[in-house]
Amino acid sequence: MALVHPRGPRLIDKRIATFDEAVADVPDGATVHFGGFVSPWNHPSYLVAAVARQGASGLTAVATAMGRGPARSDEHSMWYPPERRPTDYFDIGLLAELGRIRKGITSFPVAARHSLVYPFEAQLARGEVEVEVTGQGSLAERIRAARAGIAAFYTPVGPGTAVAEGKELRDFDGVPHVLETALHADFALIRAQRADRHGNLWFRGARTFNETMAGAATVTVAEVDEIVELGTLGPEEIHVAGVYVQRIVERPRTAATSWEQPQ
Amino acid sequence: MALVHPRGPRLIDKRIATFDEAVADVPDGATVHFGGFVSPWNHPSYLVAAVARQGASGLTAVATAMGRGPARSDEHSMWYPPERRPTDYFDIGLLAELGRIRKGITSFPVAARHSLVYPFEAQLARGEVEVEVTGQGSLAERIRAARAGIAAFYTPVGPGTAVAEGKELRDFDGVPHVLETALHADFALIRAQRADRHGNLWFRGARTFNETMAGAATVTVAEVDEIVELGTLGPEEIHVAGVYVQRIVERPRTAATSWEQPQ
Amino acid sequence: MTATPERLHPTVMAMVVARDFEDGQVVNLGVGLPLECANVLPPDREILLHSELGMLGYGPVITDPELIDPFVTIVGTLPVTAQPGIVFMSHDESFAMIRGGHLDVAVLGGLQVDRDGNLANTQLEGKPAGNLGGAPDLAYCAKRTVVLMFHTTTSGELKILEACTLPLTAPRCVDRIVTDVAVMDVVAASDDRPGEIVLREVAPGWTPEAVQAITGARLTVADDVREIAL
Amino acid sequence: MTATPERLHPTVMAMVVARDFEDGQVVNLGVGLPLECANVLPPDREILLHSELGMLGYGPVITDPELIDPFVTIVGTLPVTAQPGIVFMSHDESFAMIRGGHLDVAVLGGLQVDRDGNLANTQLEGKPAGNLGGAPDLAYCAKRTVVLMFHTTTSGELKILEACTLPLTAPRCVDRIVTDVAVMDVVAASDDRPGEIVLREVAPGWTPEAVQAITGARLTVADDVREIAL
Repeated sequence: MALVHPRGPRLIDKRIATFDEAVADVPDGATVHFGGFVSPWNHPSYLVAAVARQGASGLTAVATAMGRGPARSDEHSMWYPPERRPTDYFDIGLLAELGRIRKGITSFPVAARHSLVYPFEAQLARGEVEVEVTGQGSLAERIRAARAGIAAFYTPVGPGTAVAEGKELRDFDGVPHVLETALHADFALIRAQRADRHGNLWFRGARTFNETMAGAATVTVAEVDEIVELGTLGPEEIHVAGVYVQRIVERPRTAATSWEQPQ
Repeated sequence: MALVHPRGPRLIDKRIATFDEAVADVPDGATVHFGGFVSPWNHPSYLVAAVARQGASGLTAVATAMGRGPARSDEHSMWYPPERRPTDYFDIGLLAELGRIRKGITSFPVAARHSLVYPFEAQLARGEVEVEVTGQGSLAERIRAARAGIAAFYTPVGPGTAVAEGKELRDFDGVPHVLETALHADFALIRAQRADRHGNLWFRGARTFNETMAGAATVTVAEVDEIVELGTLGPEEIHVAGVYVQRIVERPRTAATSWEQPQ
Repeated sequence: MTATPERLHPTVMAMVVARDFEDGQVVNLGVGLPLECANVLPPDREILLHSELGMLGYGPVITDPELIDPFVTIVGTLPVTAQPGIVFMSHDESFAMIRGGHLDVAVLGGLQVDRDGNLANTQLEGKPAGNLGGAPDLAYCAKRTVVLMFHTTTSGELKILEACTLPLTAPRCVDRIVTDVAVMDVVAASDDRPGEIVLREVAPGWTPEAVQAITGARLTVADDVREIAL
Repeated sequence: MTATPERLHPTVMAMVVARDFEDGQVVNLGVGLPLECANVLPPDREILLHSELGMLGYGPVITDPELIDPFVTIVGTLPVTAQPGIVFMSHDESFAMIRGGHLDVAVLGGLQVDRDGNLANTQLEGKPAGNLGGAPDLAYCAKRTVVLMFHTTTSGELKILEACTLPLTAPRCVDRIVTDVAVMDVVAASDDRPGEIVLREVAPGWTPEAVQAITGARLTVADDVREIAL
């Protein structure tokens, strides 16, 4: 004896046909987690480009770095000869350059050299944007806390430095700790290598913030190299369970050459 | 040009020949994390038996459940005909029965039925042992915090119930939270299916506390079904990095039939 | 004097709960009665069943020893089916999932529930301590908490009360109570009125009055109260 | 007046640091100079190199495009070798590993270090904000923190000071300073005496006095101070 659903079963299918659809509802003023670590191979380039086309502005961007922008995007793969550098790397410097970012919460707000100035940094110097600089460990843990339902935690990293200013300090075993709070977002835009229709994800290489941010937002969208049949990803090898992912979009077989091409 | 080490290189090799050696230095009064979830397939049976033979007492045992003890150990695999039930399942009820446990920190301190009484429970009723009953989520997070260098965290689970008594409460977004602290151990005794000489671990099935406890103790010892060549476990499929594991021991090919057999 | 009407069979009780799962929902089933839901779900529906051990996407309990995979078990070491897309994880991740609000429904057993939605289900009488297990996290953090239990104890004691007398598992967490005689919703207290338990459905042959007679909390009978149907 | 003695080549500086790694240690190398250590380690030694991105067990930087795996890169998207036993993980797990005290050594670059072992290495002059990156966690939580840097800036400004003037990355965290002219240990302050910097080794041709002359903190010269040797 088993229940038969009157409407017939509706299978779980998180595939979205286009990147434009996948981010259509990102509102102005949203807080957005951007995954990856400044590499064409782990950054959600097509989602970033789609947000740029969509036009949402006043964003609070949570990311490792605030990006170099289109003019310098191929610096990330300088070790490849020019003809092998990806043409479809769009980092969040694009959104900064377009003036869509109001605030950055990040570990790398500026270029690492005196001689370089990236878009967000230029705006910051002019006082047009806000920044909250957070060490990467605390940033990672704050995002993980959002996924994990932890409101706040005490870390030993921060006391005695500027990041602890204005925050609560407390000693545990004689060591000062600082209270850091969960960092939830409206959207998390991440990149993975494989997904199935349940939204289960598998990654190649270091998983950076792509794994950390999954589930730390109301809506998590994964840009993936390949969507595979359900059951192809083994139960022991899935890195992110599908419950943390609301939408998946497959990257095009032919690389884009401009962020303005609808995808 | 490269440095040549005067002594010649010493490879990382965490393999220990016997379970008895692997737990020889567990002192009286130690706090010990015991992994698994009351199953012959995920409990570190041989490590439990070795601790029993070694004789350490006054232990604080951190575990999901406090065990049934040798008399009832095959209840866990009742769905198999008797001839297929493992003969080498030794749960921590053995240590309780031998009077080695002074305190339990656990989610399941007692038998689930009125009609059953397990060793730890009997001692508890007689006032011979202490217990700290913690919901499993907070217990898991407290252990994870120990591995992750987080001193304490605020969880929404607990306020309004006995577990929050005497603990600090604080509202976040109008919701009461309770402060829970990291739970570190001297030893973590866990079970995995595969390991390599670096101590990298791979698990079959739900990873329970076995993954959570790895690295949450000064010394983590993993009992494994099989030790494989370095490089056999792929970089994306390793569940626990070897840095969290100090010792690995392979289970015998022939199952023990008594905890008293040296292994 | 009329004969006492029959109570629902546990399988039917589980079906009453499972009836309301929506396709694609993530559901955790407690041990005992709640787990019965796993066995009555149609095989072609995708409801993702979550186990605290660190597993998401299991199916019915397996009884044939030849079909058992001993690595696919839930609380109580019960062997279950691995459905396509099943994922394994650690205990800490499993509870991050619960506490982070990623579960749609938790179905739990109950010893007592009261009109504020407080739940007591861990402390057996006469035991020196309670088995909290994962119940506090599940009851408090799932988007919806359903208690599936017999309406009264085997000795006839009341379990649905004005206020729980046993130690609480979690406060103000229960949304629905399904028993062998009724389906009830707990409406949370607000600033201007106390919590209440609304009687939605009664088992065949049962009247609201008969249900009230074995209930320790005053029930509000819904205007559209009806007979339980699957 | 004698000619200024030569300073060590960056490769040799890295070798001075790598010389002291023990077999099996877990080491994180910062960008720039510290990363050079990856290239001077003998291939038959097992030192596990950790990257904040979520990687443990990488080897030398790869420059031949034909040998590059673009999924095996470190900070700066630099391609590196995957050694046997390499493990990938998430950023949160990577920092759990750092903060939890599971790293033996962090080798970091420095803008300023002072006699209390305070480190400043994130705020470039003229920039509107600093790049903290993973440095605060690494500097504070590794069991041993080594700063590998040039002894003075390119314009000759002092970097080893009585007290840092730039914003701190982490307080009281530096154990050893290796520069192009010297090897120094920071001895932490205790209740009855302030922190001090002990000069252990000097580059060939350098005297303790010559090192002191380009150092902004008073150096304690070790009784057994000697010439740097590999």
